Amino acid sequence: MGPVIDARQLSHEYPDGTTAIRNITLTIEEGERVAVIGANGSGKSTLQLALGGLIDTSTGTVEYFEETTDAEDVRDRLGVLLQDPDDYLFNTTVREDLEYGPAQLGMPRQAAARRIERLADRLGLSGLLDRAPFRLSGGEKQRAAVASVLTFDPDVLLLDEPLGAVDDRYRERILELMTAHEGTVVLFTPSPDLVPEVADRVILVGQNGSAVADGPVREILTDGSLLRDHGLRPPTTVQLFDGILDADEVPLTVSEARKYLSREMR
Amino acid sequence: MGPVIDARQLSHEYPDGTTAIRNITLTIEEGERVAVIGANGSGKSTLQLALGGLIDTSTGTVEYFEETTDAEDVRDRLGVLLQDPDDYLFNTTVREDLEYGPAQLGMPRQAAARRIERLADRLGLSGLLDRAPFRLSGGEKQRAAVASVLTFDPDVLLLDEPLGAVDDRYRERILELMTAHEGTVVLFTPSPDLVPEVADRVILVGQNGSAVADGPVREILTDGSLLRDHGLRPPTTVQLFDGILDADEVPLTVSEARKYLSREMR
Amino acid sequence: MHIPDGFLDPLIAGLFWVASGVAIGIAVRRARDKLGDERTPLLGVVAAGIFAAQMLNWPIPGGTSAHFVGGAFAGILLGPSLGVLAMTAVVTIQALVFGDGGIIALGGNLFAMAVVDVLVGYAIFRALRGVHETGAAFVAGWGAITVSALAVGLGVGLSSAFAYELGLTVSIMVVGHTVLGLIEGAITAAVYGFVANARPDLVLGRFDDDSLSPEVGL
Amino acid sequence: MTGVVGRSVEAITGALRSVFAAERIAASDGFLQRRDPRASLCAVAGLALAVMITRTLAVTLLLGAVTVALARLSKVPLRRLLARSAVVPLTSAFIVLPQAVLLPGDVLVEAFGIAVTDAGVSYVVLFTLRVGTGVALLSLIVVTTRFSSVIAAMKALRVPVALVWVIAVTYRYLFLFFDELQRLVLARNSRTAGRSTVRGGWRDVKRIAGTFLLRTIDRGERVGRGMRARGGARPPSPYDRTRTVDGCDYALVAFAAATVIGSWVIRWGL
Repeated sequence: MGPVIDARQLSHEYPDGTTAIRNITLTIEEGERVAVIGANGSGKSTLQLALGGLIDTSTGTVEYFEETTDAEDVRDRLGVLLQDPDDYLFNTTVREDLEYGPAQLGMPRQAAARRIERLADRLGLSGLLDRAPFRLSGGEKQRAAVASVLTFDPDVLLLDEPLGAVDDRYRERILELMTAHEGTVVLFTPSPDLVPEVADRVILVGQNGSAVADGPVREILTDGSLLRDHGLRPPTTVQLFDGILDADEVPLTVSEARKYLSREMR
Repeated sequence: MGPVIDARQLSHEYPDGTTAIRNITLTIEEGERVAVIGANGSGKSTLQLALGGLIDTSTGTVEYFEETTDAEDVRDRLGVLLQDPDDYLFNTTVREDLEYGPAQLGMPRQAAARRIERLADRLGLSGLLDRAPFRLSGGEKQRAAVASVLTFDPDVLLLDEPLGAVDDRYRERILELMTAHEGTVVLFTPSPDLVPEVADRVILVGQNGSAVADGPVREILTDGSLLRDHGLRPPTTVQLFDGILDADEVPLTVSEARKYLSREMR
Repeated sequence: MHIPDGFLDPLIAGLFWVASGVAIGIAVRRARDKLGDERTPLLGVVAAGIFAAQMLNWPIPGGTSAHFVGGAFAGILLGPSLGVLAMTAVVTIQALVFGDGGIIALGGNLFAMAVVDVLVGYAIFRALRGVHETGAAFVAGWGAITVSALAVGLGVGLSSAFAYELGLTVSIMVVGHTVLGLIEGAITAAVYGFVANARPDLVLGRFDDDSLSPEVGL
Repeated sequence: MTGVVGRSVEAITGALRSVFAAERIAASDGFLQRRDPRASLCAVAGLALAVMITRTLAVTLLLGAVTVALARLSKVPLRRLLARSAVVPLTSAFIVLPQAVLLPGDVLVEAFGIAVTDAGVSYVVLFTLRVGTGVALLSLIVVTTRFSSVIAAMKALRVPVALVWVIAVTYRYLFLFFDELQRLVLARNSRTAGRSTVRGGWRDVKRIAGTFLLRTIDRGERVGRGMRARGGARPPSPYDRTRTVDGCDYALVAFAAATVIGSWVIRWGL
């Protein structure tokens, strides 16, 4: 159970010369559930691209699976989902988009077909497979994009806001897929509300592009002033109970809060 | 105080044959604060375009201010903000974008300059006026787009998700501008959390594109099963207190809920 | 493909300016008739799309890459007058923002890439689309780039600043682009095929003759 | 990374870098930056015309020196100017190099039956310098003048409004589209290991280009609505922006006019 991603001193500048990420060093162990949170424009997305090996950072290296620093060698083990689902759907049908990764990464055809069928079924895409992707609604596109990354069964998922436009029913399904995923999950999101449902560990990227905090979910999400200093609002339940309950008792999710309330209120 | 918008039997089909909105009839009175909520893909955005006179609907008419059915006659009285700020900022500098509406709609130069200065100041854009819009961050773009609609001082605001990428500080400012607006405000949003802070009345657009409910905020937002049936989640505070408190006691906003909790918990 | 300053004589450069000025002037007037003052700016959005698409690397055998020029495609998608305007914006920005070509030579570059490439591409496509649509797009992309290379070859060859003889410059430009143009033709056909397949309503002259279908929203 | 197709990302990043670097110079306080953009456009075009006219090495060198002086006054790092304007003249030199042998003249060196002539060498040198100066002048405009000012200058110089608008909107959306295209390619790169054939790569770019162009057309429709919502259905009527042209502006334009005339007189006489 070694590190699957070992990033050292990553820094990156945008083409206009401003710094996107600044000297970030972090290690993600196999099987971990990590959430990277940060306000809009904090460099969170650049960090995702860097960890996914999709940009050459100005400085620093990322080692994957303790074996290589070249993401190309391990593309089939990294599932990177950028924020805009439209970017993942460029083929003529949804089916081709779902097949694209497996075909490119050399997955046997039969295995790919089975996986695609199962995922399409889970994500309510079965009836849409022969449609042109640009005809889908926002939520459908989002589900198709999530599926297009899961089809080749990567070990590590690096997902930017996979729930954006998804409606409630499929929200639960995608959360389940993330929870059931046997490898490592790294979620990038600007909204801390989702985090406790998925992650155990939180990395907070500040607005100057450095990693300002890294620790257990409760420790970071109950620290309202830390979050506000970096342009984020605490989860709604924390906003509610902050100062009313102790930090170690504050419920982090709606269901925890409900449990607490129904116990206390009667 | 007559109706500012009187829409009768609006239906619209996209060229590919899908129905976006279906037989929607609604009246918005002067000075009302209305939220139109609906899941992604519900036709909420099409309804906004139809009410704003930006598409020719397949059937139905919209009468404005009891005087005309041609939105072009009353452009200077309608402030329509679409969802993506990049669609609003098409000039070479932010200043030109803010001037665009007033100039096109014949507002005197001096009056426009004063309004622009005030709005830019409120929304933290003063230092950005000579910048190229594509160099702004997501939050800055959103604020500039909001400003570009307010500069010509329309009577009716039709705003689609004006708070998207805006950070906390300016979130409050924009909410204030909406509350302080002397005319009518119609907010289109997929997230009911924001609604109680702005609106008194809620119109719920269902996934088949028809208006399935129209009533006071509390009545609709506390009806969890109605919302879920149409792909929406109730506001977080409603999720928390639903079944624990009576519908008429459930707090709708975080600050209400905090008040309630701090009273009850000690 | 951009001619830098120094290759053309002032007289030739001036003639290119006059020719492209006239063509662009006509295009402006016709675009106004077609779109009205208010919708013309939107053409810029499509022009920006074509410009950005030029950044894509198309792989060619041997491990190198080729780029899309897009003049013929602009003519096919938008028609002659809007196509000329779109490519005028592209070539002007390439010169004044990216420093491609030259200031005095801008007239020549506009003439080759925003006028000849667009108009010839459009004319070939119109003439041949009855035979085979994608084939017509291919010939249009190939023929248009070759003819605009001919224009460049003529201009440079007639200039005393450039010491080679007219015959040599013209034959080198034309022969070279007859070969290179095959790639432009293939790209034009590929992109046309994709767009026409996905949005048949968009493409010029498929439904109503000669004018943009209302769905383009321009 | 990820083959030829994947490297499109680097092409875009490179283009953006050079634009933003130019923008930083344009934001600094220098001689050309302070000029009215009409004046600097006309003056630099005049200097380029003077270069075009001349066939004399001394005049070319003089104009080159003027270009360097303008660059110094405008705080343009010479190294950057050279880097931006070196490739084209070198390529041009390569193209005209055979003229060193082809042009008749006094033989300077002879080897293997090929004679390099003095007329040939001086032609190659002069041609390269003229192209180099021309390119440097264009670069000077690019790095000292914001494009929004160029647009304003075009309006003031009575370029048809419709055309200026198209150019302005193209410029505005270009950068948005660079981002979108880059993300499309990155999303593709994340699902491919770079083993694709020319044919597979071609298929990918075709689909990326096609999808991308469809997206840009959608964007056009949306921008159209954004305009219409704020009175865009009426003819464009922007507020005027008056600029003052100062003495330096006139002096610069007069100087450029003088170089054109001087260059003309030296070549053809009065």
